[in-house]
Amino acid sequence: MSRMTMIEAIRDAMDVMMGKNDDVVVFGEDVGYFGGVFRCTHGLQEKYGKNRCFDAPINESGIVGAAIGMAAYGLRPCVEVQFADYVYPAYDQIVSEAARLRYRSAGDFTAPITIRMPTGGGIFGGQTHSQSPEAVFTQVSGLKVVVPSNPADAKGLLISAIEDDDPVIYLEPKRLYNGPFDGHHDQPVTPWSKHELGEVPDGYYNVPLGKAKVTREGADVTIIAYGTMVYVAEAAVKETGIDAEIIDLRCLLPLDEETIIASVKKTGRCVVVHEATLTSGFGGELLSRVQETCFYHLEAPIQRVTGWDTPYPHAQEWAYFPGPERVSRALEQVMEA
Amino acid sequence: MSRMTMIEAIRDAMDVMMGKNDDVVVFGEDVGYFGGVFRCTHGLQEKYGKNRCFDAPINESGIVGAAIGMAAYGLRPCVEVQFADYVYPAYDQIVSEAARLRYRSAGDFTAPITIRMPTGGGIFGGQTHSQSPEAVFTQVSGLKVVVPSNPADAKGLLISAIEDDDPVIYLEPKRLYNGPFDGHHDQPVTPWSKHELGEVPDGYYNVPLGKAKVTREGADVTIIAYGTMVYVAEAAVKETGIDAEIIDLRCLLPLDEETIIASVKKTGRCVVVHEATLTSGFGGELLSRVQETCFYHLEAPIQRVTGWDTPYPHAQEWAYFPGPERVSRALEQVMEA
Amino acid sequence: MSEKKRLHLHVPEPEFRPGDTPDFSNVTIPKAGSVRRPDVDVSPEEIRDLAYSIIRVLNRDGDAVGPWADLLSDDELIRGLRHMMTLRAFDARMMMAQRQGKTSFYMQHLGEEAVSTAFQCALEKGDMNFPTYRQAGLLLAQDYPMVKMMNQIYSNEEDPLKGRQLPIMYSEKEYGFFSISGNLGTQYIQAVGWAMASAIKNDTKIAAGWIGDGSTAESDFHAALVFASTYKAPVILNVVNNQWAISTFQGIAKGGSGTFAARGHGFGIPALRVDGNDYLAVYAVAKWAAERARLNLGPTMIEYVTYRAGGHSTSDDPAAYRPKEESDAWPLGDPIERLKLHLISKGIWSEERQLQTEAEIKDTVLAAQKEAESHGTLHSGGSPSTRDMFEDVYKEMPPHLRRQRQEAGI
Amino acid sequence: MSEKKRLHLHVPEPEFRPGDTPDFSNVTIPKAGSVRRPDVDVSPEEIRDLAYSIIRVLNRDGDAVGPWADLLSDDELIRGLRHMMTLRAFDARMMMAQRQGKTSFYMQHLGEEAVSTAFQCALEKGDMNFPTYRQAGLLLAQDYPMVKMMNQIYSNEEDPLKGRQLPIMYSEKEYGFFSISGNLGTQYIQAVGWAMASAIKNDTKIAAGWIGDGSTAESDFHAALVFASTYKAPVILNVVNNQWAISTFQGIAKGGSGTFAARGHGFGIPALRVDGNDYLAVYAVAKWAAERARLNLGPTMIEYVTYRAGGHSTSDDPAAYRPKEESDAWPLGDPIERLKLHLISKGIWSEERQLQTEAEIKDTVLAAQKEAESHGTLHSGGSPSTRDMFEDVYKEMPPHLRRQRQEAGI
Ligand SMILES: Cc1ncc(C[n+]2csc(CCOP(=O)(O)OP(=O)(O)O)c2C)c(N)n1
Ligand SMILES: Cc1ncc(C[n+]2csc(CCOP(=O)(O)OP(=O)(O)O)c2C)c(N)n1
Ligand SMILES: [Mg+2]
Ligand SMILES: [Mg+2]
Repeated sequence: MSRMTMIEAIRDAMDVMMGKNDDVVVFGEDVGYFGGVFRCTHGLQEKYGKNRCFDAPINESGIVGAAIGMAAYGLRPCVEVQFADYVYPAYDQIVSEAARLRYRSAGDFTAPITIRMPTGGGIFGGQTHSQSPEAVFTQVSGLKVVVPSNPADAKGLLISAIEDDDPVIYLEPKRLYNGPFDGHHDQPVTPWSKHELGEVPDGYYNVPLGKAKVTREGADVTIIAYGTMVYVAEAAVKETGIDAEIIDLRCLLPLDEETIIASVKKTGRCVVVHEATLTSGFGGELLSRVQETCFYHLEAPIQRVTGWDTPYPHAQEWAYFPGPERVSRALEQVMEA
Repeated sequence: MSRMTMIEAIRDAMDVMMGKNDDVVVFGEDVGYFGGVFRCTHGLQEKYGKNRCFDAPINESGIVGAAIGMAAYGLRPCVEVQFADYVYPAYDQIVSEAARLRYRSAGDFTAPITIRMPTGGGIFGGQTHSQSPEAVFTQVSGLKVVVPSNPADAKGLLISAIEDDDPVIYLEPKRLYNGPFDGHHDQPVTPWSKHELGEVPDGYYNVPLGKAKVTREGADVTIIAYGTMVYVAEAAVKETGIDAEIIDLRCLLPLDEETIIASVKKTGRCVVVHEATLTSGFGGELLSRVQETCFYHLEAPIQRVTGWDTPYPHAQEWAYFPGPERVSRALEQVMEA
Repeated sequence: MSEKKRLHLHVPEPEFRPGDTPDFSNVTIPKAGSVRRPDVDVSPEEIRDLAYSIIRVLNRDGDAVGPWADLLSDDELIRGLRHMMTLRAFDARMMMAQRQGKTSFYMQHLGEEAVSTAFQCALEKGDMNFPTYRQAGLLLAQDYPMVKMMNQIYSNEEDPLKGRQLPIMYSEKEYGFFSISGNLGTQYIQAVGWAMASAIKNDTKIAAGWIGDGSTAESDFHAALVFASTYKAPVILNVVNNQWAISTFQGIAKGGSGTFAARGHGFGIPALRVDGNDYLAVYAVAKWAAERARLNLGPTMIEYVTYRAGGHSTSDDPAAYRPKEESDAWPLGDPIERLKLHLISKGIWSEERQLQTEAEIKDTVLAAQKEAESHGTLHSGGSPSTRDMFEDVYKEMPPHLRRQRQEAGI
Repeated sequence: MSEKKRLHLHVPEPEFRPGDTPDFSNVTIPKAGSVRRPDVDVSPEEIRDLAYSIIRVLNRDGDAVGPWADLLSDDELIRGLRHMMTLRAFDARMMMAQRQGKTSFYMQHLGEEAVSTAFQCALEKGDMNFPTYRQAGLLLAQDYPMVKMMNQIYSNEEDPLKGRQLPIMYSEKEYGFFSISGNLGTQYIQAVGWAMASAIKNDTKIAAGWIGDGSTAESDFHAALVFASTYKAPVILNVVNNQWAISTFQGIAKGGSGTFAARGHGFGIPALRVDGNDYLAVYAVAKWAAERARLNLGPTMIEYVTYRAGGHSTSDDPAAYRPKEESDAWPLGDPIERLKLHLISKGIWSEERQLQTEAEIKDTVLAAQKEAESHGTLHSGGSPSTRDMFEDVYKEMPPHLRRQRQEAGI
């Protein structure tokens, strides 16, 4: 066990996998000599050489497209897109190529690639450094979509992603890189070094894709969350005193419906929380699945607490971010209903 | 009034707008001399000249990017993407640029562009000529998303789209180009020339964006559909004899919640139908809105009938396509529940 | 400041439209044998002119001349002719099958048969092509079983791609043939990535990317050239300039650059332009580029100047946008006729053998077709299982797909 | 077939890394005045060499020499110096403001001041720039109110962009300054589209696209060149090669092509390479390109050779990836120093006036800052309304946003 930030845990996962398997290569903008703008790949080039970890030209489609070609050859590329906000130029390669290669070739070729990218707001990054585009990936059959919320999971999930034989979108909530952030932006954040979830097992281990984690057991209402929102939900629960069960999804696709259904059937109430915009956000899918499977157990309408349907503004960041107050209000409403 | 196919109605809308406003320009792959692979722009170059209607290089990002620049200058480009399946290379320009330009510049610049594209399956087009990617647009704040289901609407909605001061994604269900298709692929389709909805007003008129149409009034269950699925829903209603109300959305974003809510509050039951894949499809948003607003009126779980979560297969097209049988089954289940 | 001039938009137009009489006499075609053959380690700057010329080997009399000639044995040449004839016969049958409703769609190679068949002979086992939909010759030149191709075209019960893909979107790893996408341009950068992987692993295999004239306009073309240029990937970047992209003439993609090969110059990538209807020239140039790649000298761009004599696909009728006579007027002739003439002038072939071989190939194609049809065609006979629709989305089927399959009752 | 060689991956590296002593003595810098000035209607093929050279006007002694000299009056030159000094002073204050927490982020122009300030002087009212985040000189060279820029940087109550945008992502239609995106490369093709629109409307206005060396790798760069080349759009395609893209040296984007300007060659677009730290040279070349565009002669590509002397942004410390001494060792000198020397050698300027002007500019900047701060800074004082967060998503607010605004209680 070592104490690690989420950045270190992510780096450690790549380090472990590069050490274990020569076919793992890492590249992306600024990831080589410098080690990434968030330093997630720091030291990997020095350790594994320029053949295995290198700087890429600023062309996200090229980064993913080249990774697909490498994967077709037999490698396992783990590439970085500098911010999730910059993944759109690669969207065609991801949707039309990586996600469908196994299907359209009947398994003749596959694309075991991992695409890492920092996601979410809370750092005054404005609309081009704050987005949460997970739903444009969860709509794509053939992809897996992962969002870790702490260093231990981050490492185990990234190892699973790199080992996975299908393409994985790995979204890193950048507001959690250095410590769990609960939305109280005016209060200091506990660094991971002082937080129990900063305790990361050494060496190889994995956290399976498709398994959610109940981070708090509760009887009255189920909160479905992932990434930063897990801590926002915790804060809201503490502040309202409502006995909520919190589910940290960890993996959005495939989804751990079993855990969700068991919880909602128990509590009879549900609040879905994410930072992305409301309309056609992943919350719509979560709400739908719960409604479809737990309808007769529901005692109140399921609520969604999400970012507003606007681009992510710079100065109004905290009016945009769905913080504990909004989650608390939803919890109270759901309990009253 | 004239009898028109949907192709002719779409062409007529562009013709009317090009005639009315010199700033309307039309371009895209093969749209110039030849008039488009579906012939939607046939004759426009001859009538308005190469300056106003021309062939573009095969670069969807370039087509949309150039259109944005033209719109910033003051034109109203109406561009064609040859198939919705090929829109992904333009996704960045649409999401990061067109949709946000007004917001980020506080109205200093705007992007009044219309992006037309044929969508949906049913023509044995395989995975690259069959997709329904509407949900990757409905998630984008700043866009409007339109799906017409008949010639008269198609013309009026396209005129509204071109006149709209915001970017509009205009999805043309290609299976409806020549006649209403109800999913009974083994039966002949009535051509628009023999169908009352093929009756199209001459000259200028518009159908406002954001207003749904109740195409069949009913008391027992609300079917929310758009595009091809409107006719599939009609067939299912006829075959089951269930007294369903059918809503043709016409515009997905902004959504006509009022019409939806009024209907579901009346019927107490709801089935959402679309051809796109289930997970994170637009149906999830529709289901969620209904659940959020009509929870206490619901007598049964809302059901979704959609394409499966796989790429659109070629030979198994009719096993993939959500036809009247599947809609009927859902209607019966919802009525029984 | 010069006086203000009104601007106007320039929209390039092809020289001939329906109703015009095509006349290509103003197109300069260099004489066969006239373009030099540089060493493979030449610096790109020294051969800039080769991107504006056309490398040709076969002259009008059917003789192979100049520095790019004499690389193939008599046997290889006869095999080449057979490959092209097979491709043409295969196309003819499948065009007809499509018209008969046995499949939904087909795309033929008429007039472009030399490009893919000759190119493949310059590769070695283990190398990988990233083809578009118009390079089936890469398979046929390896004597790939035609019946398997037809099974795919018919989406029948033996379709190796299980009915999922559009006809002709083959995938054959064993034959160095990457799964065809249908999305234009995407595979070009993938070819570069594959080649980079080979270099990363200190392997000896090389890759070849394929793209059409129209599709060079796609943005992934740029991605490919940037990556290939930066990492000196062992890849051959093929541009098949068949003059048309559906109804759009090559000028819309090419713009003001004299040729497509010239695109390589902005990247320091050596670029050659070759007569795509000259089997010997295609082979020679491909071989040159392959050698460069194998010697770790980096990428080469090749533009094949050819002509799409047929429609774009079975959905297209070119009479709507170009003169019917244009394909006959095309100055580079027919690749099969030209190679046949060469073999005859070499004294190793005759009109009789040609006819005999044609008949023989026709029989083989017919036999394959018969066999394929015994496994079904798109709308009748054996077809892939609908269960297969849910397979291979992921390596292991996740619960939601299992549930959907159940719901589908299959 | 040559014997099988093991392949290996080529990953370009900058010459110097932290710890190395930078030495640019091997970089060939053409003598000022040595590059010819062709007529604007020259054919691109005739000036290929200009993409591999560097057009320079100011020599070491501060004299303006050669065919690109003598386009600016004394007054214009002095104005140019003031523009550059203003930009540098503005940057210095805003860098400090960011360190003081008055804003979240800032990006400076240190060492690159000549590029945008001189370029703007070659444009006319009505022309449109599509800038990146490092061309604020386009505004300052028009004496744009600094306080308005600062209001945007501070996201205060007077921010013209209502707090929505990252600092420095200005938008000023009236000043021919298109809304900055933050997504690299996207605006390059938009510039071409704008220019096409001007041509479609038979207008006289031209557009200018801007992109960094690193961002030329983006795919939209290709889209821009394809469209510009095909439709001969009246656009100037600017590439600011400041040697670095965050921590990545220009070699990763440039690959095997000798220069970025050379990218134009694949498209038949005339390409010039210019000393970006030479105010006179930048102006002269921009003027040449603008004239081409206005005469409907089509696009021109210009590569500005300069050096990013500061960090990429306030989030970046270049000491981690390049020697600290590198910026001093950079052979093209400082643009302000060079123009100052020229003015002095012309006898129209002096060290005293320089100091005096510096002080005066500093006062103006401080006064503007004071005024801006009276309207608030990011975390204190006046700030844009949260209601504004819901405006301008659409022209008219749709019902769902109205409801959300209500829910937000604002
Ligand atoms: C991304 C994308 N855009 C558009 C299309 C539609 N389309 C299919 S083939 C084609 C023309 C391609 O022409 P070219 O590259 O010259 O190849 P050729 O057909 O001549 O071999 C077009 C526009 C597509 N398949 N993919
Ligand atoms: C599409 C996209 N990818 C990545 C980034 C992150 N990013 C911001 S600036 C930058 C480097 C750009 O370098 P260059 O083009 O040389 O411009 P310079 O900063 O030197 O002026 C990168 C990678 C981005 N903003 N957009
Ligand atoms: Mg072509
Ligand atoms: Mg730079």
